[in-house]
This record gives sequence, C-alpha cells and structure tokens, in this order.
Amino acid sequence: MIHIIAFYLFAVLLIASAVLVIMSRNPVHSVLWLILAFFNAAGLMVLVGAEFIAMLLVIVYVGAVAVLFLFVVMMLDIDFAELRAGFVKNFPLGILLAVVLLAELVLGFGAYRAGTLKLGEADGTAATIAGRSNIESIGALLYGEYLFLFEAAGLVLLVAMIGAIVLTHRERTDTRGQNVSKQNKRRAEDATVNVKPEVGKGVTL
Amino acid sequence: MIEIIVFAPLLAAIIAGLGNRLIGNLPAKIVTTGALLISCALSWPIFIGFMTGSETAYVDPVLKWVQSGTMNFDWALRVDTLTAVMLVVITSVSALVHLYSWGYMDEDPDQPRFFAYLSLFTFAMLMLVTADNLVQMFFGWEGVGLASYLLIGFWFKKPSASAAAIKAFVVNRVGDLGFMMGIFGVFLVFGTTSIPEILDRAPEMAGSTIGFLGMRVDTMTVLCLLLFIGAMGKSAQLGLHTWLPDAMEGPTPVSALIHAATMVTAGVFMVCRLSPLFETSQTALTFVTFIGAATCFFAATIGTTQTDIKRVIAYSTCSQLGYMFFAAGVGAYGAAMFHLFTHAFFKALLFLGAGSVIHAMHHEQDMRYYGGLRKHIPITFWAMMAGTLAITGVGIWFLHAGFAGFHSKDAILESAFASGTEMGRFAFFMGIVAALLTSFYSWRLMFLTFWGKPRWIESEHIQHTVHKTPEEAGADTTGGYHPHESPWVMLTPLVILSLGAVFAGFVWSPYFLDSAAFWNGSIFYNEHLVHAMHNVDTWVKVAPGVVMLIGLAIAWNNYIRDPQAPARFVGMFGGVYTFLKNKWYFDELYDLIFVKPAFWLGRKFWKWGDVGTIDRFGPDGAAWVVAQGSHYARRVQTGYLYSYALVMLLGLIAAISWIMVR
Amino acid sequence: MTDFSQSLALIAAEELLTVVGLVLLLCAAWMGDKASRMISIVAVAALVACAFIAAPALCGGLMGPERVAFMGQYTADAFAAFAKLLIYASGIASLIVAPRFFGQVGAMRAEYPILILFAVLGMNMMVSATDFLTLYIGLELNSLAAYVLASFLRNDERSAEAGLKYFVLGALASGIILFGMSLTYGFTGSTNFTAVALAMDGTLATGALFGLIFVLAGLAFKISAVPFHMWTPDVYEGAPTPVTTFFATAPKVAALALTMRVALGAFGTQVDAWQQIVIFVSLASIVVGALGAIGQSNIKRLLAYSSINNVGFLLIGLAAATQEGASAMLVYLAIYVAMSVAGFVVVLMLRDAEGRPVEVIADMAGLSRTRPALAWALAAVMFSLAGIPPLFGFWGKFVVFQAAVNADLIALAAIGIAASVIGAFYYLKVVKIVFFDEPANVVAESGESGVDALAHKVMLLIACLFISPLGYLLTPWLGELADKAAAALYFVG
Amino acid sequence: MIGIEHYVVVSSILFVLGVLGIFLNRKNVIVILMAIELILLSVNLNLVAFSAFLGDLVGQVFAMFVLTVAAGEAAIGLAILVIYFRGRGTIAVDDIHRMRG
Amino acid sequence: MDGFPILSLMLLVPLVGAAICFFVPAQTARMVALVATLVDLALGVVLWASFDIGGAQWQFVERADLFAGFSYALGIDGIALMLIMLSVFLMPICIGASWNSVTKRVGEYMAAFLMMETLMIGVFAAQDLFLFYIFFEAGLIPMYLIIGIWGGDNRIYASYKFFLYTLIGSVLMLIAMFWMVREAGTTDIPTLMATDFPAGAQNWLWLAFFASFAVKMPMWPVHTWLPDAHVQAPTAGSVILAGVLLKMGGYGFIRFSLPMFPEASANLAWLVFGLSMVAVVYTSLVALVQHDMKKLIAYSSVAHMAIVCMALFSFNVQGLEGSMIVMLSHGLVSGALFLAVGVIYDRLHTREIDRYGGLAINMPKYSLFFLLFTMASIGLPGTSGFVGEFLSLAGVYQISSWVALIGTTGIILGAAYMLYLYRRVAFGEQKNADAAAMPDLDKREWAMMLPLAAAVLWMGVYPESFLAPMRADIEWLDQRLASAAPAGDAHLSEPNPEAAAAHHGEEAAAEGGSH
Repeated sequence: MIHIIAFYLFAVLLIASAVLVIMSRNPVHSVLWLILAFFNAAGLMVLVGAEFIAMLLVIVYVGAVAVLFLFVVMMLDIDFAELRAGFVKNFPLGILLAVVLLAELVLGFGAYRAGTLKLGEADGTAATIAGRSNIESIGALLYGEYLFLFEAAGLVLLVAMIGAIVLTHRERTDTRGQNVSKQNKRRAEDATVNVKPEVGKGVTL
Repeated sequence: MIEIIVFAPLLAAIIAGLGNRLIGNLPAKIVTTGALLISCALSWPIFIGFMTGSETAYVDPVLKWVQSGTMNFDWALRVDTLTAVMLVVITSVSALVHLYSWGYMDEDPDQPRFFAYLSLFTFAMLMLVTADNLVQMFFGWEGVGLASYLLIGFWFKKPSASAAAIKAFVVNRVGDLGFMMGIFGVFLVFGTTSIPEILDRAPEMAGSTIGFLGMRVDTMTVLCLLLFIGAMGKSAQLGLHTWLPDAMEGPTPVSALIHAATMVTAGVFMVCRLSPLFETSQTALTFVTFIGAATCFFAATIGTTQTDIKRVIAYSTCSQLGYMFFAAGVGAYGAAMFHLFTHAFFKALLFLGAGSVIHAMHHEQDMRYYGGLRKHIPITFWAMMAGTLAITGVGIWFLHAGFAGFHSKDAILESAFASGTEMGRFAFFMGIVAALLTSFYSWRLMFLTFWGKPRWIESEHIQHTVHKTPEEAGADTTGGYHPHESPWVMLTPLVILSLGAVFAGFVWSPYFLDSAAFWNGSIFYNEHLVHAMHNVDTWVKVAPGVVMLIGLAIAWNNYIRDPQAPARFVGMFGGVYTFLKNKWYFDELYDLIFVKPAFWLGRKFWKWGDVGTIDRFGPDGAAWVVAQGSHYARRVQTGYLYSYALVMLLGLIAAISWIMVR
Repeated sequence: MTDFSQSLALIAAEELLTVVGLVLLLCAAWMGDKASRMISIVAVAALVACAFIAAPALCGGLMGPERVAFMGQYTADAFAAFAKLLIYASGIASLIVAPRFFGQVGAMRAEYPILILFAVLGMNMMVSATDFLTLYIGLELNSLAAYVLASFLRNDERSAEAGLKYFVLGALASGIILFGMSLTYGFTGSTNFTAVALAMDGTLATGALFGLIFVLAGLAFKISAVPFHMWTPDVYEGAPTPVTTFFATAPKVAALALTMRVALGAFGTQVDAWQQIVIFVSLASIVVGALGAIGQSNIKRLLAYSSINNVGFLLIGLAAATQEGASAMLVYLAIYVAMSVAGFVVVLMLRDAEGRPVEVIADMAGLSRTRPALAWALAAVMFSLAGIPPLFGFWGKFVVFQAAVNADLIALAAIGIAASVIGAFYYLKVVKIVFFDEPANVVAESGESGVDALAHKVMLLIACLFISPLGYLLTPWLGELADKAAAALYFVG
Repeated sequence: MIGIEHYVVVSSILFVLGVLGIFLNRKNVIVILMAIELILLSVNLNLVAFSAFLGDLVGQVFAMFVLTVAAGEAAIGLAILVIYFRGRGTIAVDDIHRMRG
Repeated sequence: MDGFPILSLMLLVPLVGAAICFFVPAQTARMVALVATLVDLALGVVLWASFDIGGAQWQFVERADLFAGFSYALGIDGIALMLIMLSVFLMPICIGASWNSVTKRVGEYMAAFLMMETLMIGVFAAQDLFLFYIFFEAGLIPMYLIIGIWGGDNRIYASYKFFLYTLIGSVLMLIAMFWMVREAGTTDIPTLMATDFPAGAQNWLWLAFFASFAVKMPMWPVHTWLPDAHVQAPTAGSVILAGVLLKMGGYGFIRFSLPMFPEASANLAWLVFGLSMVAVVYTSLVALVQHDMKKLIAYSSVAHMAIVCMALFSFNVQGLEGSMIVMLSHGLVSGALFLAVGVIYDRLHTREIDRYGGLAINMPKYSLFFLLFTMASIGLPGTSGFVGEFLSLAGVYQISSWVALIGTTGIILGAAYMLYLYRRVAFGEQKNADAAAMPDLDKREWAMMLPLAAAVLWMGVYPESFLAPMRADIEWLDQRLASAAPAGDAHLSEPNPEAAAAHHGEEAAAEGGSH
C-alpha cells in the first residue's frame, strides 16, 4: 500500500514539476523545478529497486547538470523581464498534438488498463546476480560485457569537454601571460646597458 | 530509243538549268530546243509504227526503284499505242513551244531558266505517259505539277504569279490526295501497282466490296473514284478547276504547252490508260460522265464573259477537257483520246496565237482593248482562225470533212448520245449547249480581237508605250501604236499547228475512232459503242453544227453588227452576268470555306492551342506548380526552432498514427 | 562469438583512431594552434591507415560470428567496412580542405582534426553497431563532435546559430531514438539486434512497433529525411564549409548504414510495418528536397536541399527491403559521397578577389568563361546529382530504382523517378548561371597556388573522374563490393 | 499493485511534456535544453522500469550511459548557447532565425 | 572487318576530338572537329560497305560485360546502320555550318557537337538496353549546352523546356526497362526483341516507352518543346536536332515498342493513330501561320514525324520501310532546310520571314537548293520525301483508310505551308534592301548543300541503296508482328464468284495479305 502511495506521490510530483519546468517564466525557477523532478524520478526508480541509477541520477543531474544550468543562467546576463512575455500563439495546437501523441502512446502500449502490457522476455544473462546487490551486479556488467562501451562513453565525455573548451575558451589579449622560457633565457647583461650620451645627442634604444 | 526521247529533255533541262548564266542564253536555248526536236523526231516514227501496225507494245526497264515487301515498282518506260499518241502530242507541241519561246521570251533576262523548266516539264510529262506502274505515273504527275508551279511562277516578282503558282500546286495536291489514296487502294486490292497487272485483274474484282472510311462500298467504284479525283485535279474539272485560269499568270508558251495541250490532259490520259479498270464500275463511269458534262457546260458559260484573252482560252480548255471526260465516262475512250489529240493542236495553236497577239500588243491581254488586228498581224490572224474553226467544230457532216474539232467533238457527242444511258443523254445535251457557248465565245474572241475598230488606247500597256492618254490620242484609237507581226520563230509553230488543227481530225479519225487494231488493247475499246455512235439519228449528228452556227450568229450580232448588244444584255440579266463574270464565285467560296478557315484555325491552334493550352497547362503549368510548391516548401522552412520541432513531431505523430490504423 | 582479445583485434581501427586522437589532443594542448597543420596531416594518415585496416574485411566479404565482437555489441563485417571506407574518405576530404578555409579567417584550430577523428570514431561505432547501446554511444559521440564542429566558427553568427539549431533538434532526435530504444528494449527484452529481430518475428504488440517507429524517426533526423530534415539547410549554410562537406558525407553514410542495419537487421522481421512509411518518407524527401532547392540563392543551402533529395532516392533502396536494395544503396552512397565532395570542393575553391568565400549562386554567373575547369567540374557535379547519364550519378539512381522495381515497388519507382525531374530543374539552374549567363566577375580569375590549392585540385580531379563517365568502368568493382557488403548485412547465423 | 503500465504512462507523459517544452517555448533556449533533459529523464525512467520488470540489468546499464551522455550533451549545449549569446546578446528562441527559406 | 571494333572506334574518334577541342584555340578546334567528323564519316562508309546485306541480323557485334547484366554491347542491323550513316553524314555539315557563325567559345562548341555525335552513334549501336538508355539520355547534356550557350535570345526557356520535357518523357521508360530485364533476365536487346512479355504487362511497358519516344518524336500534344528548341538553337543545333535527335523516337518505336510489345502495339495503335492524325492537321495548320522560318520548319517536322508514327503502327512492310525512309529523308531534308535558314540568318540575323523576299534574284543558287529541299519536304516524287511518304501512307492505308486519308491531307497542307514559305522568302519583290544585297552561297555553303541535295535525290530515285540493308530486318519485324497485327478496315469481300472462277489459284495467295 505504501508502495502505491509512494508511487503516486512521486509520479504526481514528477509530472507537476515537469509541467512547471516548461511553463515557468523564470529560467531559474525552471532549473529548480527540474531538480525537483529529478528527485522524484529518483524516487520512482528506487521503488522498482534500481537504487544505483537513482543515486546516480541525483548525483549527476542534481549535482552537476542542474548546477551547470543554474550557472549558465546566471552567467548569461539575460533580461528576465523580457522573457516573461507570453507563450506561443499556437499554444492550443501544441496542446492538441501533445494530447494526441500521449493518447496514441498510451493506447498503443495498451497501458490504459493494468495487465495489458506484454513485455518481452529477457534471456536472463544480465539478471541481477543472486545474492549480490543491484550496484554489484551493474558493476559486473559494466566492467565486463559493456567495457567497450564504457570506454567509449568516456570518449563521449572527452569530446564534450574538448567541445566546451573549444567553443567557449577565449585567449585573453588584455592580460599578459608568463613566458617561462623567455624569462629563463634572459641574462642580466641583456637587461641594462650603460650609455654615456653626449649632451644634446639623446639615446638610441 | 524511248530512253532518248524521255531523257534527252531531262539532260537538256539539267544543262540549261544548272548552267544557267554560266553558259548563257543561246546555248541553253539550243540545247533544250535541240533535245526536244530530237525527241519529237524520234516520237513520230513510233507513232507511225503503231498506226501501221509495225510496232508492238513493250516495256523498257530503266532502274530499280522501290521494293518494299510485296510492293514493287521500278523505273520503266512503257510504249504502246496510247503512249505513242501522247508522245507525239507532247514532243511535237513541246518542240514547237520551245521554238516559239525563242521569240516570245527574247527579252526576258532569265531565259535559260525558262527553257530548263520547259524541258523539265517535258521530261516529267513523258515519264507520266510512259509509266508502267501507277507510282511512276504519279512521279510524272507530280513532276509536271512542279514544272507547272515553276513556270506559272516564272515571273516570280509578280505577286499574282507566285500566288497562282502556289494555288496551282496546292489545288493539284488535293487531286493528288485522291490519286495517292487510289494507288494505295489499288495496291491493297490487287497487291501491285503495275498497270498491266491491275488492268488484267480488274474484271475479277468487280462486284466485291471494301471497307472505306467506315463505309462498305463497291471496291472498284471507290478505287476508280479516288483515282478520278486525281484526274479532276490535274485536268481542272469542276470543283478543282480554280487553279487553271489563274495559271495564265505564266508566260503564254507555258499556257499553250502545259495548260492546254499536255499536262491538263493527263487526267484524261489516266482515265483512258486505266479504262479497263473504270469499265468495272458503272457508278464511277457515271460520275466521270457527270463531272465531264458539268465541267464542259460550266466552263463554257464562264468563257462567254471573260475579257482576258488567255482566260477565255483557259476556260475553253477546261470546257474541252469536260468533253473528253464525259467521252471517257460513256466509254468512248477512243473519242476522248482523239479529242485530246486534236485539242492539243488547236488549243496550243490558239494559245500561241494569243501569245502572238499579246506579243504584238505589248503584253496587253484584255480583248476589250484590241480590235481590228486582222490587218496588222495577218499570219497570226489566220492561224487563230484555223484554231477557232477547229475548236468550234466546223465541218460538213455528210462529207465527214471538217476541221480537227469537228471530227473529235462530234464523235464525243454522238458517243454520249449513243451510250443510251441517262447520264449519257445528259452529257449529250450539256455538250450541245456547251458547243453553242464554245462557238459563241470563240467567235467573240475572234471578233473582238481581229475585227472592229482598234481600241488600244484604252489599254494602259499601250498608253505606257506611246506615252499618251486616251484624251490626248483623241480620235486615233490606236494611239499611234502599230502592232507588228511576230518573228518567224513564233510564226513557224503557228503555221505547223495550224496544219494540225486543220487536218488532224480528218487524217486520224479512222485510227482513233474506228480501229480496235490501232489501239491494240492499250485502252478499253468498246466496239459496240463505236457501232452505235455511227448509227445515231441524224439530228444528233447535225446538232453540233447547228449550234455552232447559232453561236457564230449571236457573236456576229453582238460584236460586229450591234456592239451595244452585250451591254443591253448585261443590263437585262445583270445577275447572270455578274455570276458568270465572277466565275460562279468558286474562288470566293473556296477562300471562305478553305483558305480563310485554314489560316484562322492555324492561328487558333497556335495561339490558343499550343501556347494557350498545351504550354500553359503542360510545361509552363508544371513549372508554375513547381514554383508554387517551392514557395510553400520554403515558407515552411521558417528558421524557427519550434516550427522545425513541430514538423518533426507531426511526422512522428503521422507515423505512429499510421501504425495504429494500419 | 569471440573472446575479448579477438574482439580487441576486430576493433583495431577504432583503437588506432582513439590512440591517435588522444595523442594528437596532447600535441594540440602542448603546441597550440601552430601545430594544426601537422595534426591534420597525422589525422589524415591515421584515417588512411584505418582504411587499410578496414579494407580487407570488405574485399574478403567477411561476415559471420567471427566478425562479431563484445558479445554481439559490435560487428566488423564487410558491410561495416564498406561504410567505414566511405566515412574515412569523407573525413580525409574534410580534413584536407580545412586549413585553407579556416586559415583565411584565422580560425584554424588544432581541435578541428581531433574532433573529426572522434566523430569518425563515433561513426565507426554506428556502422558496426549491432546493439542499441553501441548505436547510441556511437551516435552521440558523432553528434557531440558534430555540434561543436557546426559552431566551430564561434565568432560567426551563422555558425553559432547552425550549432544551436543542430544541437537542439539533434538532442530532440536523440530523445526520440532513445525513447524508441527503451520501448524496443521493454517489448523485446533485449537491446541486441539479432535478439530483437528474433523477438519481433510474427505479430507484435503495437507498443513494440512504436519503438520501431521512434527509432527510425530519430534515425531519419540523422539522415535528414523529410519530415525530419528541417535542420539541414540551416546547418549546412551556417556551418563552416569544410564542416558542411563533412556533414554532407560522412554522417550521412554512417546514419544510412546504421538505418539499414537497424531497419533490415533489428527490424528486418517487421518490414511490413515500416516499408510504407519509408516509401512515403523517400518520396516526400525527393519532392521536398527538390522543391526547396528551387529558388535558393546560396549554393551551400542548395546542396543541402540536394542532399535531402538524394536521401529520398537512397531510401527507395531501403524501401525495397531486399539485399539488392541494400547493395544499391551502398553503390549510391559511394557515388553520392564523391559527388558531394566534388561539389563542396568546388564551392571551397570559389573565392573572390579578396579571398572571401563565394557562396551566392548569382555570383558564379559566367564562371565558365573565367574559370572553365571549375565550371565544367561544377557542371559535372550538377548533372551527376540530377542523375543524367552518362555521368556516374545516374548509376546510383539506376541501381536503386532497379532494386525497387525488382522488389515490385513499381509505383514507387515510377513516381520517384518522375519526381527526379523536378530536381533536375535546379541543377540545371546552376549550370545555366555558370554557363549561359554573362560573367558577374565576382569569383577571382585564377586560383591560388600552393600546397593547399593543389590538394583541392587533386581532390576535385579524383572526385570528378569518379563521377565522370569513366566511373562506369568501376561498376563491376563497385557492384561486387556492394554485393559483398549487402550479403554481410543479410548474413543469417 | 503498481505495474509496468503505470511507469510507462508516467514516462510517456514526461516525454510528451518534454517535447511540448521544445516547441511551445519561444523565449528562452535554456528551457528547451531543460525540456531535453526531461525527455532523457522519461527515457531513463522507462529503461529502469523495463529493466526491473524484465529482471534484466541491461536497461539500467543503458540508463547509466544515457545519464553520462546527457551530461556531456548538456555541457556542449550550454557551451553553444554561450557563444551564441556572446554573438547575438540574446537567447530568445524567436530571434534565432537568421537562416531560413 | 571481322573482329575489328569499328563501332567502338566510331564512338571514340569524336570523343577524342571533343577532348582535344577543349584545349586548343578556335581555328584549331574547328579543324579538329571537321577532321574528326570526316574520319567518322569515312568509317561510316567503311561500315556500310562492309555491312553484309542478307547476312547475320546483327553485325559488328562487340561485347564486354560490366555488371549485373549491364554490358558494353554494340552491334548494328540494317536499321541502325542507316541511322548511323545519317548521323555521320550530317555531322561534318553541322561543323561546316558553324564554321563562321560560331565565334564565341568555339572549342567548347565543337566539343559539344563531337560528344553529341558519339552519343548519337551510341544510341543506334547499343545492344544493351541500359547502354541504350545512357546514350539516349546523355544527349540531353550537350544539346542543352548548345542551345543554352550558343542559342538565340530566348535560349534559357528553350533549353530548359527541351531538357526537362525530354527528361520526364524518358525516365518512365527506365522503370519499364527494369521490369523487362527482371522479367526476361537479360539486357540484351536482340534477345529482348524476341521475348514475349505477358500481354497484361505489355500495355504498361508500352506506355512507359511511349512516354519517352512520343516526346522525342515529338508527337502531339507533347511537341511544344520542339519549336522553341529549334528557334533558339544555333543552325547546326537545329540540324542535328531535327536530323538525328528526333529519329531516336522513331528508332525507339521500331527497336523497342514494336518488337518487344507487339500485342500492346496493336492494342494501343489507336492512340498513335489518333495523336498522329491530329498532329498532321494541327501542326500543318500552325506551320501555315508562322512568321519565323525555323518555327515553321519545326512545326513541319512534327507533321512529318506524325506520318512516321502512323506508318510504324501499320504492321506491314510498307509502313515500316516507309517510316524508316521518311525518317532518313526528314533527317536530310529538315536538316537541309535549317541549313538554308541558317545561310540567310548568317547574313541578315533574323528569321522573320517578312524581312526577306525576292531572294531568287540575288541568290539564285541558294534559291535552287532551297527549292529542292522544299520540294523534298513536301514529298515530290523523285526526292527522298516521296518514297518515304508514299510507302508510309500505303502501309497505313492497309490498316485504316481514315488514318491514311488524314495523313495524306498532310501532303496538301505541307505543300501549302512550304510553298507559302518559299514564296515569301524567294519570290516576290525585293522589298528589303539589306536582304536584296545578300551575296549568294559561298564555297563553304555550297559544299554543305551539295551533298545533302545529292543524297536527297539519290534516295528519291534509287532508294534501293537504303532499303536493301534494312530489308531483312524489317521483314523480321514484320514476322514478329504478324501474330499481333490487327486487321485492316478494308475487309475486302470476295469478288463475284463467276468472275473469280477464272483466276483462282494465284489470287488467293496474293490477296492473303489484304484480308
């Protein structure tokens, strides 16, 4: 029973906060609603026994991604007053399409009534290993069968990193950096020169 | 030998035509005339050979032409009696006309071209008459058409000449359509185009029927009628005659050669050549008779009102051709050929005489401005007189002696009457009426031209020459212009032809009319009809002579005795006069129902059909649709993220909806 | 199945790319943008080496269990090798043309070749993927690199806008694919293509078909098929031209190969479900691509629409859902890559007197008189894209339509080929402007000299020779390779 | 009892909301990025739920990869956003249509 | 000549010439083009001379398999031989016609023409279905460039129209070819010609091919590209367009539609007849009211090709041979007429008929040639036009007297518009001083006109030279069509029994064909 209550609680909160993410006029609020949505989704995942993913969701999304969003929202000096102006003009069309899509999805899945959705059958090779926790089983899978993809995922992140740097990193031309080799090569005799200029001649540098 | 006869003119035409200004006038004239004289000289022995029975028919193959499946025809020269008759007519008249043209065309800058055309014509005509198959006949048929086109349009700077040339060609083409269809039909029915084979097998096909234009018709009737349409075009029969008077735009020797003696008789020749074929269809013969009879009457009526000397003779030709046709129609092919033969002499004579008159009168052709020329150009006058006597059929019936036309025309009328059919009777009466009219207009021509007082000063041509207006000339109606006789090169042919006009009928009537042996199977010889012809009632035999006298009397009354009579007549019967004067309004009618609609339709098809419909809704329309599509395709591409996403979503929804409803 | 070491051997090319990429990254970090030329050269060398690694698999027509690595996640068969070779070629082309282009605006950065390498790596994974996980990782590796490349000229507004649009819509497409993959996973119980195909045999719940549709819709975005094509013109126009060259070729090959693998492999047992949709999409792509291209004034945008149009033709081969169709698509792809490279190299060689790129079509007026060789090359490309024989572009259409007819899709073939005439319209327009119009004298009269210019010319020459009628001499060879690759795709256990 | 249907419905709603977020928003690109995160969340929810109900951990491994990639994607997305903002001074969706047609 | 790849050589020579022309200066390019075309002409003569009449149906066969049935296969029969001869004969004349009048981008121009020659020969020599298609379609490119670069004022529209119109016509044919190859399992044209396709499919295949050939031909109502293309194309372009390109449509019918789909041809002959009948009358009338010489001749081409169309579907030897001769003749005559227009266009730079007049005075030689070609165009016996038209219509008459009647009206209308043209150009007063001052033909023009004139007369007087090589092939085709040939509308009934009794035996056989 508590399971059911928890599910509906999380589900309703999740959907409500998702609605608010897209409806909210202030992007900062949107990010905050997004964080709430992540939390609720994590809750739903916990309910089906996927603790690791649930935790990961909180850590990665809330901890990293959402913060990144907030950071960018703050960094970009956006005129929020201007952003408040109304929604789109074909709002009803959008809603209609969304409703149609949703209806078709639900009908298509046969998810309008409990017990009508027939899942496929897994071959059982990747089931939770008996006596092991969810995280252990995932770990075994991840570093065993999916090692190749795991490494590839690392490359994805690397590319993301390179990309972010390539795009946003700017050489500052108004600051002077340190040139170590130049400093090392410098000799005292290069620095100062004694000259004795005659009167009225000036110095040639 | 026959090759020389046929190809010498061609060779001459090529030399004169391509050599043109390179070789100069005189060599061109010598080459062409020489070639024709050779041809002529070689033709007469053949003809005489057939007369005496020493020659027999033969075919001389020349070159392979076309072999397509079962359709097979070659260039070949056929010589038989019929051909021989035509050979002498063609080569003789042509040679004389060549000679005549030395004088007539003396001042023309383009003489080599003229002589080349003449020789070319002769060649084509010879090919026509020597044809062994229908296609070669068609070659000659069209070849003479080409030459006729070129010669009518010889003075191409004159808009009327080039227009007349086109008219001649195109109207002939209408007939050729029939001829071609006829050949196709013959090939379909008989599987060959060879004339002897067709004639041989024609009787056995009599009575069969064939599908034609969705109808079921008698096979032989449709074939004969189609072929006859060709003949109608070439021989200027009623309906397709309109080109002939206009063809007088050509130089007069051309009119004599082509539009009187030879080319226009090709239709008659064709009907006679194919007489066994025509004999298998009574319907076709009836039609031929009707057309011939109608033409001979119709053309004669117009001839009475024309004032242009050449046009009078042209309508006369048309009328005489009608005689020949109805003769053929009633089965008197010998009579038809005989009239063709005699007509060639006297009509060529009349034309050349008219040419001589025109030459004398400084290219004035209107008879109203002649008068009293008898004394100025006596040789021409006498030649013309011989021709007139011949065409009007002057002769003494119980003596069987008369001018050429007397023998041939009377034979035709008698045959028509003797044929016994209703159409034959009709043709007879039409022929009698036409004979009266012929006599009238022929004598009218003579009287207006050679008798009475000179009226030359009215003519603009003469005014230009003597630089006087009628007022200045005053009482001297000659205006001080003195016509003089043509040179000997022009007169010689006149004289020779006069001999023909006077004696041809008398000399050859036994052969042409009464001798099956002479024809020797080259035409369908109706022994029975010939017999009947000689035994018609006396009044029938006398009638032509009587009406000739009546016509002469009327003409004399109107143009000698009482020159005001025609004006009174016109006052009384203005409608009839105008109708005849305007040639029964055929030209206007054709202009209204063919020429104008053709141009109108052409413009409509072009502007409204091609441009307005096909292009507009075809390529241009497609281009417009594509442009519109492109416009909308680019309108959808708004550049906004959300519309892009929307399109994607719509696609997605469409796809899953498809899955749902599938 | 193979053990781990064998698996590692099968992905030698990927390993090489990774290592070279990482090393070059260090070089870039160490030496900065000065090293970009050296890095480019090394990258090209790496790609050439990869081509040599991949070629034997194709030439040998290798397939079957011994070419499967990592327990079915990855397949290094002849089909993958065919696609990889095309991808390498495209990658090499876009590497070679880059220095001159970016050098002109002072924006040649050492990261460019590295990103290309990683994108190629991602595409390698895509074409070899036989598991939705591999597919996804490969796709994203490629996509992330591509987003960055699109906005590589970060000071150029159009480039940034291109990147943004590409990113947002690409992410949406990824979401759609992912959602579809999750559904497929749920309804079939596996992410492996073979297992999915097995589970999908017979009648199936609509939900699983939804998964299929979502996956294919997402892939349709990657290959820019209508109606998921909307990003293409904007991104092609906005992205730097070498990047556009890349986009028009390599990812298209990868995404199409992937689509084939998914549609014919994973969803090969449900052809009836998607065939009609593919038919519609292909016709829509042909028509919309052609209509959109008409009236374009920017040559890059025109080529973008042209690529949409060409994808339509490629999809006709997919719609056939036969081995012959697959083979035809590969042949078409090979020719398409050559045509695109040639087209973009011509665009890259068009510069005005100040060295600025010329992209407006009207500025090319009368090019045939100022730069005849370039004009003829462009004409060859245009006629080839239009599929007019005797240019080799015709052969691509030829095999594709033949496959469609042989699969009894006669109506599709007829409508498709009729619609190709609309396409001919705008290709002709380019030829018209280049050949018939009076010179606009915008394009500089003579090309530059130097190594880069020479490289451009050599590349153009090779591509043009390929699409010229001489290409027909290659038909046996190309057809044989494509047949081998298609056979590998259709290999059944 | 809570069945797979419940999860599927929730994740479908979430997916639709995410999609809706993309094309309803006209003012702020950042919210679009967040909507994408919502879509990915719905996918993750789906994967995890299927994984649990199938008794197969591949779904969860998949979800982990999705998470990873999503993080990278967010980084790139925001980076592009930043350079766009630098250039144009705006991130209003309505303004992003320099290229069209 | 056994084993010597003369056909390939004929394809190669102009191609090499074209490649050279790209890189050499104008005058050299002209020479190169002339030499290349003359060499090809010489090769053509050799080809004709060594063609074994009555020998194998396919001669000079070359074959190299390329891929999946697609092969480089060449070979000719008599029909192809004649059309190849036409092509190689016209080409040097085309080059000559462009000698002085083309001054800009000469190298490219000559290259385009030489490419055109290769493609034309290729079309007629191809023995592989797809190879044929490639050659067939490829011709669009050089012609598009020729019209577009060297054409008149409205050349863009015309070039587009030409290209897209013909392209859309032929693409459907490709689909049909695929189907046929799948069905028959071969791309070999001779094999396909003897393949019996299912009757149901034949109609569709026939229509697909028809779409292509009807546009190429061109038949009403898809003819409107032709006047535009002709008017805008340079003289030599018009010559080659009218002379050879239009023949590809007729060649297509005789090589593909008829032998491959005999039943469909019979079923759908009414369509061809209907369109052709309309075309003959319609386009002739349109030609009558044209002010532009080239447009007039273009419209006349449509009318002539309509006769070819109807004759092709007459299902008998006369019709087939006639249509071939009309094609050859029209190739020469319309080419010559366009040349004739070009000659005076080069002098006065206008095609307006009204700007000329009285040319017979100052240009007598020109007028003579013009007259000859005019006469040949209207089918005067003794010229090539007659033989073709006569045989064609004789063939048509055997199947339908209505069609033959309407077709034959073409000879009336043809005479009307051609003579009307001739009258306005060559006859009449010299009302325009500049036209009156034009010089007569020079040596180059003379050299162009003379061979054409000779060929026209040769074909008219002794067509056997042209019929003989084709005879066996036409007979083969006739045999092939025999089973499908529809009955004519003549339905000749038995003659009277008593009359027929006399000649029974031999007649039965002779009349067999006409029943």
